[in-house]
Amino acid sequence: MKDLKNIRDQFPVLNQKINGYDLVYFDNGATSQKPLSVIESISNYYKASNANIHRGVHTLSRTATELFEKARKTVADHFKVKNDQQIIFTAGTTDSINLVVNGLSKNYLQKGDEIILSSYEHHSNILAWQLWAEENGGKLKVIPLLEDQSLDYSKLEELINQKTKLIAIAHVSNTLGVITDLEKIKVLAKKNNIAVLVDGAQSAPHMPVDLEKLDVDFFVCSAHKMYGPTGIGVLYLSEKWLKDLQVSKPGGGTIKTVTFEKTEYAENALRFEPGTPHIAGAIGFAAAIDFMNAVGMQTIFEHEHELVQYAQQKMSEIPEVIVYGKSNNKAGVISFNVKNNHPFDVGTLMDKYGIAVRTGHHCTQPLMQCLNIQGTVRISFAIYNTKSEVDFFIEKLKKVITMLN
Amino acid sequence: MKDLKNIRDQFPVLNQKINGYDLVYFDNGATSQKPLSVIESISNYYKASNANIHRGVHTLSRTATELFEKARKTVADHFKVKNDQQIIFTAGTTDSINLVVNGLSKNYLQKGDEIILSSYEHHSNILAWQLWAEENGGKLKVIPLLEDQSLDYSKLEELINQKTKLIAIAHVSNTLGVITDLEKIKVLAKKNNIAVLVDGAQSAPHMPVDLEKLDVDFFVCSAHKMYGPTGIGVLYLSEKWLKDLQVSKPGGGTIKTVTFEKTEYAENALRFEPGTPHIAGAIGFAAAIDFMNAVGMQTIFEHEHELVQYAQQKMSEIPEVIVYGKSNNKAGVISFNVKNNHPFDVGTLMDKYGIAVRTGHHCTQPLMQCLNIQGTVRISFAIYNTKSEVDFFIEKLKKVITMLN
Amino acid sequence: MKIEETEKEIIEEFEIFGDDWEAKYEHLIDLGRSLPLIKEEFKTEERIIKGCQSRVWLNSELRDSKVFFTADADAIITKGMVALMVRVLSEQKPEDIVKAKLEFVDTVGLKEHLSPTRANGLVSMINKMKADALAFIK
Amino acid sequence: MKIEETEKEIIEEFEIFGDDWEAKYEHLIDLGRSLPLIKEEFKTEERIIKGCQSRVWLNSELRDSKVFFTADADAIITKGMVALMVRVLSEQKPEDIVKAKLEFVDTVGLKEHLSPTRANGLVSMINKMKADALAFIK
Ligand SMILES: Cc1ncc(COP(=O)(O)O)c(C=O)c1O
Ligand SMILES: Cc1ncc(COP(=O)(O)O)c(C=O)c1O
Repeated sequence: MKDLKNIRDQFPVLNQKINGYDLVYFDNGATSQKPLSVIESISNYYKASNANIHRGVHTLSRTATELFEKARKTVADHFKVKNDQQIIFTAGTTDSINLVVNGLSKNYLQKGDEIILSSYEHHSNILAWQLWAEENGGKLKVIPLLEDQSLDYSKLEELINQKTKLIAIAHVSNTLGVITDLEKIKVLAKKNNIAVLVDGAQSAPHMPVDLEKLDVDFFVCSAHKMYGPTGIGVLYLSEKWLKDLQVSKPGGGTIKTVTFEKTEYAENALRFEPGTPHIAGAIGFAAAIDFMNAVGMQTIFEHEHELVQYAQQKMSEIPEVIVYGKSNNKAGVISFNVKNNHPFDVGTLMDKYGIAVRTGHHCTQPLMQCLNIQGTVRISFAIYNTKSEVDFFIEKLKKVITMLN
Repeated sequence: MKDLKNIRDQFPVLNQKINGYDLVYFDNGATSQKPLSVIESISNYYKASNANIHRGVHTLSRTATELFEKARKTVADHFKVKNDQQIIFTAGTTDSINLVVNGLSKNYLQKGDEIILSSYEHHSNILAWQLWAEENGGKLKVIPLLEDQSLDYSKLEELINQKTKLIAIAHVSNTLGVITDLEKIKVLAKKNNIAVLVDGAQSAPHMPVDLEKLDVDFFVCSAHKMYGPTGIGVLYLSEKWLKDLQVSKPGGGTIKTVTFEKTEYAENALRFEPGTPHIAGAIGFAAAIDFMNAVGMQTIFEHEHELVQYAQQKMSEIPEVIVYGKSNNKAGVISFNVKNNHPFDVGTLMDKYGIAVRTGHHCTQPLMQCLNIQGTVRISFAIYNTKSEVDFFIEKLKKVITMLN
Repeated sequence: MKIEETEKEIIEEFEIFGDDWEAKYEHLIDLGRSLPLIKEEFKTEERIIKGCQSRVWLNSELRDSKVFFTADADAIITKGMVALMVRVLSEQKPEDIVKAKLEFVDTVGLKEHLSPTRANGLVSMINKMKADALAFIK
Repeated sequence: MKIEETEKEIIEEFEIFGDDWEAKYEHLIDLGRSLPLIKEEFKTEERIIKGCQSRVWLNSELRDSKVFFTADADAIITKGMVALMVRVLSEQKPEDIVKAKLEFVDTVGLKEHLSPTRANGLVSMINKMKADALAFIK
């Protein structure tokens, strides 16, 4: 990665000391840092073209609308989606999933229906389904883990029956980094006419995602994990669901006509975007996508993969370290524990060396229950991370282990 | 307003030409412009302290969490709310209302129950109630208008019966500018044990709002109309509802413990803020509130009120102009039409003179039906607008009328 | 007259106003006023093309292998634009209508009205004109 | 020993480490190890104080008008902090516990552990200690 210096220079936040040490930001799975181009696209919007969009006859409003709709197009192009109306802007992954659950529960999901999840789902891809199930007599089923903490796809077929209506699954596990084999899932889903929702919160930032090829019903992700701003995310709907998904969150802008008696909803993306959208967020998100594409998604994937391989190799030389997610098919995330030590202690001391790691259950408590642990320490990479950061991390990890034992 | 020059200088967007004319931004009801302090608070956050909040053990995460929670405190203090947990950050007014409707429909609202709205509600305060009513056999009732387009409060008592569960009402009409007499509403609501939701989207930006004194069940507003960023808003819950409102939108962060079988939700604000919040938005919103308080809400109200009085006086001298919302009790909004002319034509030509006005139904189609018109031209003020802008507007309005007739 | 010829005529007509947008808009408004009215019986819900703000009605008929458009709009500026479109596209062969690029709009400086984010229903109207023409071919 | 006296003692104990945070944390970890264990029977669900990440158990008893705290935590750094709190507050009069400002935490440079955004349950533990003490007064 010859341009890494150039890339790092685009991230002002990286250039700081924590407790006297250079910041090593290894918490990208939680949220990524933002390049200047993203930060400035937001400032520039507010400084030059801010206005409310749609319906406006004045120039600023027209400019803002064009920028917003161009952002939608940028997202659509990035994910290889032909009809940009299939891209709905939401507040983030969690918001997107709730929109799907609430929409589906209006007519698609019936009492007694079943939903299949994986053992490593994020709470955001469990809770809304669970709430639906509790209130409507539905049922959740779970694809179990193998020894290497990848999914036991051989068990999937048994989980499916007449009542299975949907499989909701993470593209990449945020805790383990393991990449889900969506092809295996899709074959069974197609055969049994089951809808598929892919939680791409951890795939979209780390690898190329082609939604035309992926060909699932729903795909969701968050801009803030993709070098973009907070408060904005995507809900991709297949052509079918763009027509069939029911409006569950109405508001100004989602309509054609309203009377106190009856409302006729708009067509296309609009009816799923109630109220004033996060205009600056969409614009910043488009800038983030431009940044990622300038680097190249494949480059990002390979760079992070290399860091993962490198770090895992080094970690395997430390006897006290247990790595979770042994599968080799991983995106830029490593979860581990130090034997007989609490992840909180490891994280607290790493922070003292300026290394930002995440500790705890990573919003995957059911996975923690499967693994029978309280939590893990997680490091997760982005394009701006370097091998020398990994070296520093390994050196300090050893030091921390000595301190704690 | 001696400091107006100083205030205007804080808004870079105002310093531009549209079609060769100085921009006159009179579309503040749709969204306000942002001062530099807000824009910079967002940039600075991304440049120095960006991280995901809550649960993080590393320094950046702690800083970000503190900034986010300080923003909550800033909002709480601004609205005189003692317990800052009563302030929930949402994506905006529309999002807040949906959260209330969905939460209430889980246990508070029953089949056959009735909700009372006003004739001038914004679609965002109609549609979610309507959807609930349609799906659950509920009923909406509407407080009618008087001749002067204020509400006919004398009719309210007749609308109330045993089944009335909630009154959802705009604090200020976004189309007419008319200020609702909440005291009249509250007296009847208290007497009949009816919950009250106040849509403050158009009051919070324009006048002092003391939620302790206001003492209603729910209050909602959007930052983007209050000199703040897009994508963030507030749901205020009374102490009672902070405990009683059901979670309808779960996700990462809203929980205490999760298993695949059962979830225990967190206490306080957290359980209503699923997923990664709009951290930069909350921080920018706090900066916007600091800006408003530095000017003073009463000063803002008086300044805008003066502009309204001044503009209405001048408009009353133009025979072709019809102003809606004749009541004197108005915040910074004027809706009007030019006799025999379509608002779209007026707006299009005003834009040619660099004057940004809004035209159309303003997301209040039912009100348009009451008034039996297609739409209006709306001008709405903020603290940075000036009398000389009003003069220019009046001059060009006359010109436009000549052109069109 | 061919489509391009009418376009040229319109361009010349607007050229005399130079940069004077007020004069240009006054002319556009005059054109709106002079638009031959659509028959009242055609101003039905089905014939309406909904923009968010101004409504446009369009009727298309095929006579002697040519398409005859009549139209109306409730906003006068929109109506002026509609008048221009009708003038250019009416009484033309369906094939030519489908192919028409309508670049004169840009040349005379009214492009903003054809922005897809425009709330006036004009883009939808042009799409409808072309769709109707196409339907007559098939 | 009075609360302030113990606080002073701890401050002196940490002073020798100066700016050497590593040494300071090693000491804190040692303190954690030396915390007299809470009886296993007290490590119940009710006695747990949930931080998001590390769990703290606390037991409070009144004997001879003094409050006796025993406690435990699953993370060792948290446990070190817990040990400090127990050392300062245990065997003190309820009134004094309620009043204690615990400023030594700041002085020795461990303030960050008492940030309300901290995921370690310490703030909740201190609140619980004071609440228990208050309950004994009433
Ligand atoms: C009275 C009123 N309610 C609700 C809304 C919706 O606010 P938002 O679009 O920010 O969700 C608006 C803004 O247009 C409004 O003026
Ligand atoms: C796999 C996965 N799903 C969902 C989420 C939730 O995303 P957000 O917090 O942006 O809504 C996350 C992020 O933490 C995640 O990693």
